[in-house]
Amino acid sequence: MIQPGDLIASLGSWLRGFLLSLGLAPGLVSVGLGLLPAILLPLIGLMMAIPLIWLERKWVARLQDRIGPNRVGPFGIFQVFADMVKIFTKEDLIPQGADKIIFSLAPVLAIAGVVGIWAVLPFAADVYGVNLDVGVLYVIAVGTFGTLAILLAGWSSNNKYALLGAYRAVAQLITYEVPMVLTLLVPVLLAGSMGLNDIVRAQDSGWFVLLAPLAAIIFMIAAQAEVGRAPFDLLEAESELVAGFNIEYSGMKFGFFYVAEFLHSFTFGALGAAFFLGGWLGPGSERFPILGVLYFLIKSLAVYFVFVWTRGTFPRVRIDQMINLSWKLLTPTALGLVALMAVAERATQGTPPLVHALVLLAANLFVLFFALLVMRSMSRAARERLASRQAGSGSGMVAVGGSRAPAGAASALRD
Amino acid sequence: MLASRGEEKMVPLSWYLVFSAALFSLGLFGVLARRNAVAILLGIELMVNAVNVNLVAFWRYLAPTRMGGQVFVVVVFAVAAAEAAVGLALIISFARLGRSVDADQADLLHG
Amino acid sequence: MSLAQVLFLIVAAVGLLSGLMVVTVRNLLHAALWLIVALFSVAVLFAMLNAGFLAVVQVVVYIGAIAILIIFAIMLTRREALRAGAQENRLWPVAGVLCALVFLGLAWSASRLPGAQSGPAQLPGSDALVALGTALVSPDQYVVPFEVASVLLLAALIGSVVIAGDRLRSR
Amino acid sequence: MNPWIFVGVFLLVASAVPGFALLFAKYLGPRKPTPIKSETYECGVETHGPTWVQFKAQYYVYALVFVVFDVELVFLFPWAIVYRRLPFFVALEGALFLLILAGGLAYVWSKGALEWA
Repeated sequence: MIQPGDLIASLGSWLRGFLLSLGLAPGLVSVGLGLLPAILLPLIGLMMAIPLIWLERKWVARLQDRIGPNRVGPFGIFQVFADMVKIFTKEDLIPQGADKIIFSLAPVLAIAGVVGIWAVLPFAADVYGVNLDVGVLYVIAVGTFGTLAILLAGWSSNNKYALLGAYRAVAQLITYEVPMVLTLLVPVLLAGSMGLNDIVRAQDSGWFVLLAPLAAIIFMIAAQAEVGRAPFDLLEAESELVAGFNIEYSGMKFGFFYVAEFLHSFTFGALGAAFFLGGWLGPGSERFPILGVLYFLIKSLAVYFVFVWTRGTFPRVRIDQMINLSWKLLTPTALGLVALMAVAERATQGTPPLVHALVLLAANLFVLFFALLVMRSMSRAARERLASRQAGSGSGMVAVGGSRAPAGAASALRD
Repeated sequence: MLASRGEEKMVPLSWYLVFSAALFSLGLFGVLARRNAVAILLGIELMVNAVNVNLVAFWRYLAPTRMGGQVFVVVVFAVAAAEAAVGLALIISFARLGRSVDADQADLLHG
Repeated sequence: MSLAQVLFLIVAAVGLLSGLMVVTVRNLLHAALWLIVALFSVAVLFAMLNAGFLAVVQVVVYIGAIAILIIFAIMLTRREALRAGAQENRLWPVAGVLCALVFLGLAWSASRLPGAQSGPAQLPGSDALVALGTALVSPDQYVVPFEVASVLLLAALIGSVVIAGDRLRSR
Repeated sequence: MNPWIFVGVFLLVASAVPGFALLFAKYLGPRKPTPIKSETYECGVETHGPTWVQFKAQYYVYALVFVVFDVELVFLFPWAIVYRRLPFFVALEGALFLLILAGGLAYVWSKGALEWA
């Protein structure tokens, strides 16, 4: 029987012994070892982009009945490396009239805004960067750097399309941040803590996706929009804005925006796994941290796959539909959900877990049902207004914007 | 915990206070010297932040057991957000009137 | 000098320098970006003061929301701003002297404050975040300011939409 | 150790690595700037007029609503972690807070400030 040793802990103790044998001061060694993950983890996070890009390209290709990269190496697994070589050796172009420093700063901010989240990701019971007591808010705070990066990129490029793309992008990101923050309140409510590892531990008795499926769904939609991928890829709509905010970027700088997008999607997958799918929890994960990491990766990839699936399947929505979906459907629904969940959770405190879970589930279904009911009546009214307008052509001005949207929202949700 | 490793020399409270005083004065200079209304608002934000640093420093150094200092900062955040929202709305509205964003020109109510 | 002091001096220097840039740079958008740097260094100071929640909220609220609102407003009023002539008031040297006096007065009174040279107090062992949450919602503590703040924000929302909304719409 | 030291080092590394990569790529790649090459890219058409096109003011209204919502929601997090230890009406207090928010949303919606057009 192999000793159930923690690989990372034993590695750490070996390293500590090695460094102490070199004659370094014990205090210095423990500080250095404490900060070692802070140096390694961002590197690991960045490196994760390499397999992810290959994986996603293959996945999307299969979903769309294509083959995907297949030239460089078996199954094209070395495609990303070839791309890296290409991107490293490309000329570093800065368009005329650009704000040079800000132009170069934006891609760095974009990467930092994604990789920074990895500092609080709980990979296993004892494998995490740091368990901040404000972890959830930290995730939101780091995410704001991504928004800032896009605004800076669009502004500094001295290009109309880049600027337009940046406006759109920022409008989309801030619009979807509201339902995102609201749904993140739900795991915090249920776990009674903002630390990501505490939230994972709180799901020992039941994954939060079972207690709050509606919150998980809203989280998924908002996350897809926050990353800016189809059907919410308006910020780089090729057919309208050429390439959006990163139009003037080439070479390594473009590469960073590209990497940031892929990593962002996966990071939201990991967050979804931690918030709703029980993170590293699973049989034997407490004793074997490596199993916990494995569970966490599998769950993250599962959520990530849903993101990729969505991306590969849906056409792009119109901008008014996109805005309306958030303000008029997701935000009110999430507001009602959080309020109802708080009351239901508090009211069923002390009852058996099954009753507790069933009450919360019922609250979710009630909110979902109510939202769908309101949406149906609204889209019916919109259809009637549209029909009457077509019948009596030009019989006065009719406000269309708001009414057309719920119909779009309805179809987005139904699928 | 940087500030509580007993033996080391701490950052004294006065450093925070001096920093906050300097930031406050810079903000005040921005408010007094700038003409553009948005720039004046930037100065106000600096002043508000200086006050927040003071509040948190006093909380940490003098009364970490009572949460009044932090609650005060939370309320200041809310007020700052409200101030920025209304202030910028006023400035934009004024600019849209075809005038300027020069604070000296805002004399519509001037008899 | 200890590590904490060096760290504080670096952060403070960055904050003050960017604060200076905010009030002197001609390009308003650059001023807003410098403001973001200043706000971030204040957030770092909050973290150094063991107020993690406030540090994170500073980033979320100030950098993520207010700074973006300001940048949008600058972009919206850019044409009007270009039309204006000088950036500074004629009396800006007077203002500079005045502000220097204010700084000296504040710094002097700060250094004379009892306990100004003291180190930080012992942190309570309990969770500061829980204490803050309890303080915010307990009726015998700060629930009234908390709810009033939310009503204030609601009023600000309504007010600014009334002020800006119609004018923006009619264009 | 203050956990924020870890976060600080982490963020520093996370932004230094791409920074160095950018520098590296800059010296690795060729550099032959020509006026044509550094022109603003608009799919081949020459750019016309100033870059600073007047943008849709509606974006500003969304930013406005967002600011108010963001600030209020952030303050709900401390409530969310303590409300279970406190009496029942504290949960209702948070719900009241959310109701105020919902009122704001309803007002803005009915005012038509959320319409895209």
